[in-house]
Amino acid sequence: MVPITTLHYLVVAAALFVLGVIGVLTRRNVVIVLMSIELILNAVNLNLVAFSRLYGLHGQVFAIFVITDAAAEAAVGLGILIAFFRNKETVNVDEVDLLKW
Amino acid sequence: MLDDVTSYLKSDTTPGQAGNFLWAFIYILLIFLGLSVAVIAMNWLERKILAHMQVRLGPMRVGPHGLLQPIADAIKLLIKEDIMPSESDPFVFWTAPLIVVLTAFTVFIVVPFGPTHAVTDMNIGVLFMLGVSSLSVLGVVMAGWASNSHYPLMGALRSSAQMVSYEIAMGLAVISAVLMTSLNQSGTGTLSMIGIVQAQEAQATWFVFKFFPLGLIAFFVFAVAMVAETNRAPFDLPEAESELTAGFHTEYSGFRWSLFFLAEYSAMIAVSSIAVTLWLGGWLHPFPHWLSGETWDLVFSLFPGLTFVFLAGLTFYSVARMPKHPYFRVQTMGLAGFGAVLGLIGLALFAPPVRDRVQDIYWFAAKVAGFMYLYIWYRGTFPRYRFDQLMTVGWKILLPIGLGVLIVTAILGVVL
Amino acid sequence: MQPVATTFFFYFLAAVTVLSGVLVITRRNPVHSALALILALLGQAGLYLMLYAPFVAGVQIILYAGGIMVLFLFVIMLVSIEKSQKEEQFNNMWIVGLLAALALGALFIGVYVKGRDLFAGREVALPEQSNTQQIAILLYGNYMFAFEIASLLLLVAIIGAVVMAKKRI
Amino acid sequence: MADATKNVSHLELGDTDKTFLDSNELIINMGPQHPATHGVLRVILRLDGEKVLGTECVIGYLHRGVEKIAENRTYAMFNPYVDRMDYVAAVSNGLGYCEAVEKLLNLEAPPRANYIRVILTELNRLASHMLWLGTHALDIGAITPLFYTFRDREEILKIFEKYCGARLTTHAFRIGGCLYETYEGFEQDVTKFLKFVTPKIDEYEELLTTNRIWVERTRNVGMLSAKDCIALGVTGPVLRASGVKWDLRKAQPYAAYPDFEFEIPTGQNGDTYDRYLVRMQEMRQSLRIIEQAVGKIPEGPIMAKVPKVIKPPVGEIYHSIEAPKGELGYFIVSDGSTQPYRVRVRPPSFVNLQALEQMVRGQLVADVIAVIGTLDIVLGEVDR
Repeated sequence: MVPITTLHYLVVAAALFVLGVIGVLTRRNVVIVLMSIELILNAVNLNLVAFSRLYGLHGQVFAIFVITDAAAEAAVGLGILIAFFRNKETVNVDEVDLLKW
Repeated sequence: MLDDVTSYLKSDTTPGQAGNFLWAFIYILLIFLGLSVAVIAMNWLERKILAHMQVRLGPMRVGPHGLLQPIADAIKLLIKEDIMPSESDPFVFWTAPLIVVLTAFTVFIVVPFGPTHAVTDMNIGVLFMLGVSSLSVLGVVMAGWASNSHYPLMGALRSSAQMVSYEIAMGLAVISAVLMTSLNQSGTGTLSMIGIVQAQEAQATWFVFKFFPLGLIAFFVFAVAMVAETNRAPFDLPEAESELTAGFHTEYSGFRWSLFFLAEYSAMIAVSSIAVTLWLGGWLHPFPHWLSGETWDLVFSLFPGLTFVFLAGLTFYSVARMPKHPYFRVQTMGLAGFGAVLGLIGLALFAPPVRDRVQDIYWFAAKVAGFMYLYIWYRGTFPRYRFDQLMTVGWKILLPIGLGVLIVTAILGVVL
Repeated sequence: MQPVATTFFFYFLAAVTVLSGVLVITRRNPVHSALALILALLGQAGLYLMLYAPFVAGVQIILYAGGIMVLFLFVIMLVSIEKSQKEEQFNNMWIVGLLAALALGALFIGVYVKGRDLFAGREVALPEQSNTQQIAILLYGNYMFAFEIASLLLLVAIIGAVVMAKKRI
Repeated sequence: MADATKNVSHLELGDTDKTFLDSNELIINMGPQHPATHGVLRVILRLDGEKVLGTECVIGYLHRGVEKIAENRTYAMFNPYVDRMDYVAAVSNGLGYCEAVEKLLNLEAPPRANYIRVILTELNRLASHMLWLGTHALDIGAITPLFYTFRDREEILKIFEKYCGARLTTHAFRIGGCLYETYEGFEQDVTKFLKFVTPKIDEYEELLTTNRIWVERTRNVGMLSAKDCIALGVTGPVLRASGVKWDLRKAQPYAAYPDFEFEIPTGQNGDTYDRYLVRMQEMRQSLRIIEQAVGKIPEGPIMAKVPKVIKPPVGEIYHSIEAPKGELGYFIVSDGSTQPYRVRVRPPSFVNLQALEQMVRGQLVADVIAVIGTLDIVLGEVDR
């Protein structure tokens, strides 16, 4: 069997990234769009951790920072979502077409 | 195959570390069985102890002194109709109890019952335990949401808020214990469960008594937070029966409900194991450094056998006190048989090869049992907190205390 | 600990992760999506473990699966999902989005095919036993400033989330 | 989840027909099958998260038409029915009714009967308060007091059983006095019980009074000012806990109460904790009354001269006594026949329950439970 190399992990990460991008670009539900963004961030993380096997632990440290970022993003994003839902009673991104109301 | 069996028995690592699949599997089975037995025993003991605290007898009918009651309950739960609310989300409703029970059991992979008695020893053991046990929130939230009913929803919201906020205090207390492992030496701190106990052995003190009273305070914070984490009295708001009927599992019945029950008790055992490992010296017997030497080792290794023989004696005393009416003949015989089994186990535990291997597990289990008794005791004596008070306790009392202990521990660790 | 059956576990975890990822973006019910995402995250934590990054794996479980996803579930429970479930799930330009994403995927494939040899055989064995210590040293040494900024970012995020979600401040 | 509100729109609790998050309102049906509503009370709660915006009590699940039944029964025949109203304090109910009819007939029970009445009524007050304490503590989450109080209440019920053969719905008194003479050893039994129960009350207090969680759960919960109490007609321990020194046993003495010394415990804040303390004190005062009464039960007849057929003169009468839960009044209109023309009962629980809305608005769900417990309602009495 082929030994598992870094490339294998990169392919998985790329697949996740593409899935995330598809989710962001095609879905209308904000919650699922936010989840797709999480997928993208995770793909990046996987890349970073995979590369840390080549270049030392810095990648893992970066992954931790990315997770921190993801937490902040989720909190603010979901906060915006709740505010939006309260005003519009919908969770469709298509309806978010005003900067102010 | 045979090689696998013997090689582990002689080794001094856990089967997971040695890559010994066979023994790892055996340990998983043993833990699963042991947990199930422990939960059944805990069920009976809780009802009995609580009953005696409340001047009543508790289960007395099914088997002598109600010993078969948990089994009768289990059978009842298994053959009970499994109701699923028609408006519920079937998939989520179905998976929620599975998630809860899986997380509750998975945690036990890293619990060290002895220096070699664990499925594996991860070097992120504590982190793994906290992380996996935090996953059970998901199951609770899903159960509450999928039931599509108000009481479960409120129970789930309360429960998740409570578990997420107490996790922080818990984490801080855990970190201060982890910091203690690396003191007096440079950079040898560890997150491994076995490593933590070994550090206590090496530093000749349980971490409760380390930097007195810092260790004690951290232990106290953890002991409070762990009760809240497992949703037990006085923090049992998510399933407060006088307010929310049964909280997030109101709509569950039969087998699925029993999964929640199983998960609750295994989670109690799991957090108690963390507490025992981090602060109470894990598998070490009391005062491992004052009372060392061959004589003391012998004395302590006799404890498991003595306990079982004592229990057998207690059982035979009960047999003697059974009413002499023919109606009770079967019960008396059953109780005597139970006592005989306990006595035999006790005698087997006196055998030298067995007692050396079992001793670690015995001390660990004994300490955990102490915590289990505390849980029951709390339930018997405390009223229930209100939700805002619960949050106050979590965020305004435990969190600052935990932070303070953490900081002081870190400073002391550098200074000393 | 020497890894056992690496190949099998890699393919298994990769399959779990990617399939769950597919489920995330195709499910109608956001709760099911969230559950799939949790599964993907757990699979990824397994992949981290295989990459000798136990600490990141632990953080992934405790923060992502146990923290962020609970937040997601919370919000999904608060917003009405029944209405959104009945609506059209994909936006008008979904075909464009899909094509763009696929083009991106093709780009990745191209790059990887071309640079395949760059990676092979260069893996260094990382010290797994002291992984946590190493990360801590980096985090509180080299990346001290970034660490502080991250904490500040979290503080801002807390305030932002409160401001956004609270009805009356 | 959001559509869960759509099923309850007929309740007309304001405009709730919005999405769950936008209106932030959640309607919860507490009861009639709920462990903490003390029977079949149904409270519809309008919630904002955990905060109570409003309540609506739906009562009547236990309505048996007691007042209507009275119109088709003779005065003596109706007597047992009143026991079924507040079944926890059946003796007090009987006392109130018997005294009301006696007043209507213009006769008085002999002193010995009055003493027996006082002893039994006070025992019943103890029993009622014990049951209240147990269930109240259970609602707040302390399970153990329930078993302690039930253990001790059992002794009271045993005395009742020995005296009149019934434990709960005793029908102990008759119009004009008592039917039964005290049994052999009645006084010893009561004295023994007093000795037994005094330390037990200390035990309850030990479990709860200084318990931090108990104090936090009850202090400043369900506040009711004296003014509100009077405006709402609230009586009994709830009124006294708000600082109003009003006890019918002192204010309008009946039976043998003028002969005894006792105090009216009052609170200051009118919160749940004060009500708890007041009731605990009342239990001790009851013991004091029983202690005084039991030593000096006068000799003599136990029944006044009551005609075989009770035919009160035309007229109306209102008589009220201090039942364990508050002022229990009977308004009886007689048309001169053997049956009352109308009997109207003023049940303390029913009137006290009115205060629920006032007490829980703006508080949390858990407080609703505490407040229902502290009001000490018995649904048999609320619905009649």
